[in-house]
Amino acid sequence: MKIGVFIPELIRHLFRTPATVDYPFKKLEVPKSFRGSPYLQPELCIVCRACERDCPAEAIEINTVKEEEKIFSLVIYNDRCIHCAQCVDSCPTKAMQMDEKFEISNFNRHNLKMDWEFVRAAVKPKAENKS
Amino acid sequence: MNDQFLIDKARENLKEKIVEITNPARRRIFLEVGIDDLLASVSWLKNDLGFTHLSTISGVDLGETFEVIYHFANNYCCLNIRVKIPRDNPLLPSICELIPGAILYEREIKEMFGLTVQNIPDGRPLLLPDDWPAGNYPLRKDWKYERPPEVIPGGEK
Amino acid sequence: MNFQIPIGPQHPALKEPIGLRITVEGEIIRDADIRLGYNHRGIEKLAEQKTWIQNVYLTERICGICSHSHTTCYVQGVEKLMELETPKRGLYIRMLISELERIHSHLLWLGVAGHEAGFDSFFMYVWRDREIVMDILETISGNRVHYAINTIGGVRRDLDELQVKRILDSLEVLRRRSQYYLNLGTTEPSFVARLARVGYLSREDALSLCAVGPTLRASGVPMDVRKDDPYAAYDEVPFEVCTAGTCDVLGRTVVRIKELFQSYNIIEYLMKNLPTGPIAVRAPRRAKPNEVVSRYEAPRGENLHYIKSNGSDKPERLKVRAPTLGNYAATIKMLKNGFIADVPLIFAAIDPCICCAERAVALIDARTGQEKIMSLKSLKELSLKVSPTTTRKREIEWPL
Amino acid sequence: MATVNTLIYLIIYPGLLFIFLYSTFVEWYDRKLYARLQNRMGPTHTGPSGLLQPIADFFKLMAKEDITPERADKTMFAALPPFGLAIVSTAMLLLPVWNYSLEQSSLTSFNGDIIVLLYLLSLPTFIFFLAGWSSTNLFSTIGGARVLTMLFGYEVPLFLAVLSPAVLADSWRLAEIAAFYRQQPALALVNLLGFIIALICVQAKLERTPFDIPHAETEIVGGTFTEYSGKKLAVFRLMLDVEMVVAAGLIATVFLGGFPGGPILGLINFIIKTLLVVFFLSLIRATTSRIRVDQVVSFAWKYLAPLAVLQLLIVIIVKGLIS
Repeated sequence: MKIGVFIPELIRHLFRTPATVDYPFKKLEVPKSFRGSPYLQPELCIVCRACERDCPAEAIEINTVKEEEKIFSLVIYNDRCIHCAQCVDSCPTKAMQMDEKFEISNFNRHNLKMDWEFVRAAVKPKAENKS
Repeated sequence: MNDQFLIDKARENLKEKIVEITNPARRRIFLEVGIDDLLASVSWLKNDLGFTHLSTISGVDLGETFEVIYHFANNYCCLNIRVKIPRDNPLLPSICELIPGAILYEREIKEMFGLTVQNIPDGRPLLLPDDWPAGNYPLRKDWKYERPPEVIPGGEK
Repeated sequence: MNFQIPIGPQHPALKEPIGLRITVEGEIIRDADIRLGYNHRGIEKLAEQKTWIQNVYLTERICGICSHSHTTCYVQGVEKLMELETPKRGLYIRMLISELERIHSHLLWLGVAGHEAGFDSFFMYVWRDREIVMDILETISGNRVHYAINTIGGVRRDLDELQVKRILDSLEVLRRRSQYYLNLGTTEPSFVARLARVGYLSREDALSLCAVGPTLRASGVPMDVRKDDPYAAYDEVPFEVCTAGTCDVLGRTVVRIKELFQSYNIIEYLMKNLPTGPIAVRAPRRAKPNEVVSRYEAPRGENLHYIKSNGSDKPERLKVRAPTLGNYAATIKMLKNGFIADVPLIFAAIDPCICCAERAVALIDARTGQEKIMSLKSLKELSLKVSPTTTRKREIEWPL
Repeated sequence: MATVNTLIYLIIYPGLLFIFLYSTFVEWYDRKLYARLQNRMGPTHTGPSGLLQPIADFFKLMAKEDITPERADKTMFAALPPFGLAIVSTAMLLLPVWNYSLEQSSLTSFNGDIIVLLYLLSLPTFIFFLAGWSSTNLFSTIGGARVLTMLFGYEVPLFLAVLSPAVLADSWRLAEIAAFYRQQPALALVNLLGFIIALICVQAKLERTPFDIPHAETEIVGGTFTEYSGKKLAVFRLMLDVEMVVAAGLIATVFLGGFPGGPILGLINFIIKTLLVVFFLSLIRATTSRIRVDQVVSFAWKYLAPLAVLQLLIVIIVKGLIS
């Protein structure tokens, strides 16, 4: 046991820049592969409903707007989303992607809803994702 | 110690008490005994083989019967004792005499499946609220929970 | 004279709700009682209504600190049920994350132990260095807490050369810092005075009360699932099981810091022997009727999942036994005859993860049995209502 | 003129206004230093470098809802915070800052004022105890009991440590003690042990780590202050700050030679010396972890009290040698 064993470390840090960041004014960089919120690239979506089926939080909803014109709508409820990126993995055409936003808090949950209305794409699913 | 040794030991000591013994994977043994032989089997396991660590007690609702599995572990193996108890007479002896650490698991299983654990040292509710209605056992298959419609505070749909 | 103190469900020493009712005589604890359920979320029931792949993310949300433990435990079991052969590289990355998680969890615990003992500087320094691990985890998996790296049949993200180099570099810093904390934590007189001979749990009690993890190992029982029942590729990796014989909170601290060094060695080995190849195999949507017991050594101890399938795309039963639940019985034993001042430390020494140990259904009115959700307004009215029977009579007597 | 002077003493300097501003400044200094020792930033945004943060905190608390528990002794509960603040502010007036002359004793500087000051510094402890007790909260009650238990530990060593320089200086008047050590600075070194003991005891009196046992948040929630909120808590916090200034001032007077040099130079002296003492107090706070109440008592009686007696012995021997 030694008395004051911590003092040298403390004094040393007195003259160093703090490790904390002045957050809302200075921000740290988000890594490249950060999982933010999901978004849809509607031109790629073939409406296979894999994302809707696999989403653990039931945050994705695909509705048929006009069956004959192949118009569908996809809603992402970001208030329910748990940012697991399973939809990105499930998507055979890479139509689902994650952005890098992390400050998405909002006073109203409805503002977090994102929806797209689009015509079903005719892209074929890539082979490597299928097997 | 290996799986075969344990199985042989079990066959030798418990003899006709064993209903079924399986070894589905390495270091995993499932031993099924009758409900009356449970205490004897646990005491054999503890005293002869030195299994003192009870990992947990799981219950499964199989419809007509309840299956209760005691997961024991030692430095080599995970040995699971399975008992089946009828749904209309769900009585289970307490093993707290032998394994004092079993108390929380027994209280949990008592609450969740509505089993009557005989001679349990402390039978108060553990997880469910004090005002939980009697006769509701959440983990039974016939207990269905209907999700209430989502209410978003302060928001209009 | 005896009186009872409620520690929790809301208390500054507890980061999550749990009810501890402590009977004290002056400053000495005579009896303790535990009440769970404030954080019960019915995950076991919910798991029966979700598909295998959805349950990966559900099990991840059992706990925030050991999120990877629960998914790995679950995914391992499901892989056995589906008879999948996970690729080696996938297993190695899975082990890497689990060891990184162990490091971040133990460092977090060390900081919390410092905070509970009122040693805030120690807390700040340890947590600052924990950020290194958090940053690595973020770059690998894309998130700081819920890594979501596991999927049935492997892992979801691969490592590149740059990340491997970064991990190896930061290991050096972490080793140096951990050595410093080991020295500091065991020599600073006021800190040692709070830790040593507090929360005594003998070897026999630890065994009979089925304690797990560092609590058990600090009582001198070398039990570690990674060694006893190797999962993933732990049988290929050299490491030691750390124990301590002091049976007190100081012993638990030392065991955790020593485990940090073992984790650094494991990570170094993993990174230097990283096999090439695919990281995952494709999983089917259904599993044949079977049952499996999956064990995993979480930072807090043995984690056990019992999974039963019935041939559909949903599990028949998923039983989760988190390590903290196994340690509660031992905690009550440790608390007895201690001081009130030691409650937070003893309780923190098992590294309680309350949301792990519990898995609410809904607020159900006792008299009518009907569910209702109380509005904020009615709660406010209730709280403002003064009971007509309250008197100003003093009931508390001199506690000394 | 004397009346105006007295009014200035009481209200502006070193009276209430100065106390309020300086104690909030010391709180800022303590917080900032503590943060930087821990490699954090500390208060940053209110005012330059967060200087106004303690004042902002004070006014924010003043504006908050003030709740009195149903079962509490309401008169006592409400009276204690202003009473405590009045006591420590009175104690502040006794510090020989500017309001004294060495030749002539006055209301604020007289023979025996060191005893009065120590007595006034003991009273806040009882205020804390009564605050805890009158809240009738379980945690407050335990906190109150702990306050008193600790008092038995540190009070005797503190008295011995502070009075031994007085013995050497052969005076019971703060101004004279300070003047004595200014004339013979070498003799101040004799009291080094006493200085360390006094620092530790003052730390205990101010209930800061490692002696923050009465309001140890992880153990007994807020201790004595559990039920206090709003204005009352704000006053209590201010009271603790003022107590810190007074205690630091007392140590600086007795061990570091006081604050000579009239209004301006005296003020600079006062600020430098009290900040030095507060620096040591912050360092102790950052270096240690909280200890248990039984450990406080045993530590105080096993180590502090014998060392304080030893200090007294040294002082008596030295006094014999020089006379």
